[in-house]
Amino acid sequence: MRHRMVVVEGSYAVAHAVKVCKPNVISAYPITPQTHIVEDLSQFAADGEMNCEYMNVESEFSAISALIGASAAGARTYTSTTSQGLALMHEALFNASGMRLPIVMTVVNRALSAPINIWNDQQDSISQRDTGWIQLYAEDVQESADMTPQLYKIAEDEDILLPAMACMDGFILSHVYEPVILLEQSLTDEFLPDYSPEFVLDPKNPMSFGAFADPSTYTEFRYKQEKAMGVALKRIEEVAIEFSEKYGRYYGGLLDGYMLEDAEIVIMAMGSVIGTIKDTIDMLRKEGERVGLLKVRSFRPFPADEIRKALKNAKVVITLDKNISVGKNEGALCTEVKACMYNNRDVLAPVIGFMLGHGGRDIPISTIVKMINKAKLVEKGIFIESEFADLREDLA
Amino acid sequence: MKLIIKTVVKPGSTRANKTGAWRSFMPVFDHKLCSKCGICEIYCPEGVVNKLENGFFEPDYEYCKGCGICANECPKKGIIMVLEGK
Amino acid sequence: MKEIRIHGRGGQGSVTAAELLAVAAFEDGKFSQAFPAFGVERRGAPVMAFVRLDEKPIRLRSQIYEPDYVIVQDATLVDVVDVARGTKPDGFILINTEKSPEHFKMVTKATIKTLDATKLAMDFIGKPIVNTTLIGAFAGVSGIIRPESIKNAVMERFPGKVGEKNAAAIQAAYDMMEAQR
Amino acid sequence: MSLLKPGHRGCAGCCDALAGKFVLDAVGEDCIVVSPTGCLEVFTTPYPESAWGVPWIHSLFENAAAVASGVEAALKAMGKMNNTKIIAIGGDGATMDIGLQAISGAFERGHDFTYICVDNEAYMNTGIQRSSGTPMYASTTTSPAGKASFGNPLNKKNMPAIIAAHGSPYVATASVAYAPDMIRKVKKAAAIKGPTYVHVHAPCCTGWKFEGSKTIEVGRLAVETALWPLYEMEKGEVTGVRKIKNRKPVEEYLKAQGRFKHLFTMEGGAEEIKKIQATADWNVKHFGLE
Repeated sequence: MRHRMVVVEGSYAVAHAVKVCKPNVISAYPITPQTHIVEDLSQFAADGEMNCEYMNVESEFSAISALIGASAAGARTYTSTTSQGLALMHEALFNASGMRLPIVMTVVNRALSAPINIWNDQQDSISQRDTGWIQLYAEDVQESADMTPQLYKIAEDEDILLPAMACMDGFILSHVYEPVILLEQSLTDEFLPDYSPEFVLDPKNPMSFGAFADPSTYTEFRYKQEKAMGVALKRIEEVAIEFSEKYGRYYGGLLDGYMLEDAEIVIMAMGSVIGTIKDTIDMLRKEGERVGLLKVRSFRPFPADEIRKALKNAKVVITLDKNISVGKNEGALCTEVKACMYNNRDVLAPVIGFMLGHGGRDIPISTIVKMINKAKLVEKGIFIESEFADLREDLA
Repeated sequence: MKLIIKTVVKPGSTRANKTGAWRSFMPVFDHKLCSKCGICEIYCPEGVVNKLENGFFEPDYEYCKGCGICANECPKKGIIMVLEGK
Repeated sequence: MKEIRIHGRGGQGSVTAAELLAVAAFEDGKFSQAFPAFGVERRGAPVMAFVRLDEKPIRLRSQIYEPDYVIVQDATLVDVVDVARGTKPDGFILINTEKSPEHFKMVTKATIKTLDATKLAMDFIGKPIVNTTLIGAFAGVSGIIRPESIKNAVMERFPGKVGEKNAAAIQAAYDMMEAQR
Repeated sequence: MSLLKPGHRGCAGCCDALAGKFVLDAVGEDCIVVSPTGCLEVFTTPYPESAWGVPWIHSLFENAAAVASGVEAALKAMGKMNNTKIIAIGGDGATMDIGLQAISGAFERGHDFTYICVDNEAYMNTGIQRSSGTPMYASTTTSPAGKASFGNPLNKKNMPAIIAAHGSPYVATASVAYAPDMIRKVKKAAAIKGPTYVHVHAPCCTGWKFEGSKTIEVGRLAVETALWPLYEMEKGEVTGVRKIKNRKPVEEYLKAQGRFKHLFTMEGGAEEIKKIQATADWNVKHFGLE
């Protein structure tokens, strides 16, 4: 494996993965820290390495809108954005999903303004939770790149047809140089079938897209979207396995466990912090602590059943959120993990939510150890509902 | 059964909706006055004033909403609007 | 795992130096990770970049607080940035300066090493761009990366004459610092 | 038979339906139509029905030009462009207000498509609110005439000039009341390579408050009074105008519509009408209409 690796920037690895998926139309607007992806893609296009239309549009809103048109015309489409750009797309995200257009987008996760802050957290994609997009979160550069063909395969499945976001942490993954295997064109050609939708904008078969639905028909659109998410739930797992058989790499499907079997304290998290948590667990395991990790790879669809199964033996669950629902004093993962446990008796472990890493605040091992120690207080009957794990007391 | 809802709809399928029921006045075409200029056909917002084989025009009353543009625009005043049911 | 912190000014190529170290170390058989201290600094402002090297794949994603090694691209930074901060006692701080190590009074147990990389760069490359020369020197002081790997990484990044000149500077810097090891 | 099929839910006497029909008459079957949100979109496509006999897509209110540019890019990328015409048809609000940025971007990028603004001079779909297409002194639900107001205090935005400033190869104004002229212009616009624009004046019986049978008559008056000049621009230069014989005073146009009624009943209305007449006079001079 090592001999096939090269040290490249995360953004380059993703751009390269996009290239081998052969999108017909790419439309994007530059925004830090996503810029390198679109710069690399522009360069590929300029060098004649991609047979695609690369559109320099005047805003993220037009970027996604152009792809709605292109996807309806039957094209495989790609864009990437972050933060404010994703927020600007918000309205069109619902539209792309409602029209069942399998657009794939890399979201380079970054905080939202105000105050303006260009660094990583996951508030941007979490805030698009209900738009009907599939959302997977990557833990490293390789996974960020590998998600691209996986998501095309899932999104374009004729029983799914939903747009999808590959979420990678801004800077931490987009700007890191590390050894990766650049996706091989030949393997990708074998792995990813052509996109050939049943209906496209075609004068020879002139269908109408985006009709107006009144109360007598609207509900079923939502119902079928939800059903498609259910299909995606299975497909994400299957495609991850198909990918591992073809490329030899696996990061979990919906979830992935690390030292989970006998873990009493289970940490749940998404994105690049997974690696740091693994190192923390290795360290604590040496000290005899029974700590494990449950990585959430798929946030939409949300794998509630699988989470309950995975947490069966947990005594305490810790969730890490690089986001907050202001007014709930919780991050989204915390809320959803708690919610999926309520109506059954499979898991009785308390869930402690920690919010951290906002606006790029670093998450060192010491912060994770601090959270684990707090979780242990549950045994003594001290229970924390949810809190910021890395507040600066001098500013708070 | 396919889970995917048909988000697309078939061309021209509004024809299922017979808008003739909207009409309170109906245009009556007097062929004796007609010069076959075709203005009634051009300016029908429903696109349902049709040219007959003999070159005269008649609206499709299944869809005609009775807006009266044809009557207003007819240069020969050969179309009159008559209250429905009369 | 070995951790390196590079101090420079915006525009001096600190991130490139980190990237090249990561590429070279990987060629040497190590796993590597290089990343900038993400900021909005513009040309001239003090900046940092980080490198991790290990025998096994690197999963840790936090910033580097206790580096084994520090590289300082510009001695004037010493007055404005605590370049020694957190450096491990058995590590070193490599500073680009014509001055000797004794000149630098820092609160650190780490060894201070100096090298006039600017002069070397001027001699070999013809420009005061010191990042490649300094990573050659770093290889010489640390002994953890082969100079050939550094040169290969640089020549791949800057093909042709430019790469060759840089490689010559790297070798010279390596030799000078290896002699002091 | 028209490619815009009957059974749609447009008002009796609808100008938008006429405009849509004329556009399809002009471009024929080999086209793809993009509609932003608006009357035309809503009344032609109540799920699961569509009045469109050609491929058609609606996405959102403000993005039709971007969607159309994406359709064009996709056809190009997939080698399917052939001779297919990409047509966006938007109302005045979708064009001149909320969709302006996307239009600017698409025209700047130079996509091969035609944008048609069907201008009925207010947000009719939502209940006759003022847009930047609303002419001065028209009473709308958000610029109502009242004791202290003659209605909309602002002049209509000069959208054709904005498009022309983008270097568009062809910009024209048209009116649903002049069908052959409009069809000719749309046909010409669609045939010219690059982003082209036709701005169509479309009297709305509901919003302007006149009988549905008068749609064409009112549209004609706008042209005959020189309040809606018909002209063509190529690469920014006016290359053709429709001359007016026996120009009518603007009162004739204003009187035909309820939205200007207050100008004839309120004290000082006559003075304000002079300002509207001045606009018409300026048009005559500027475009050489006589």
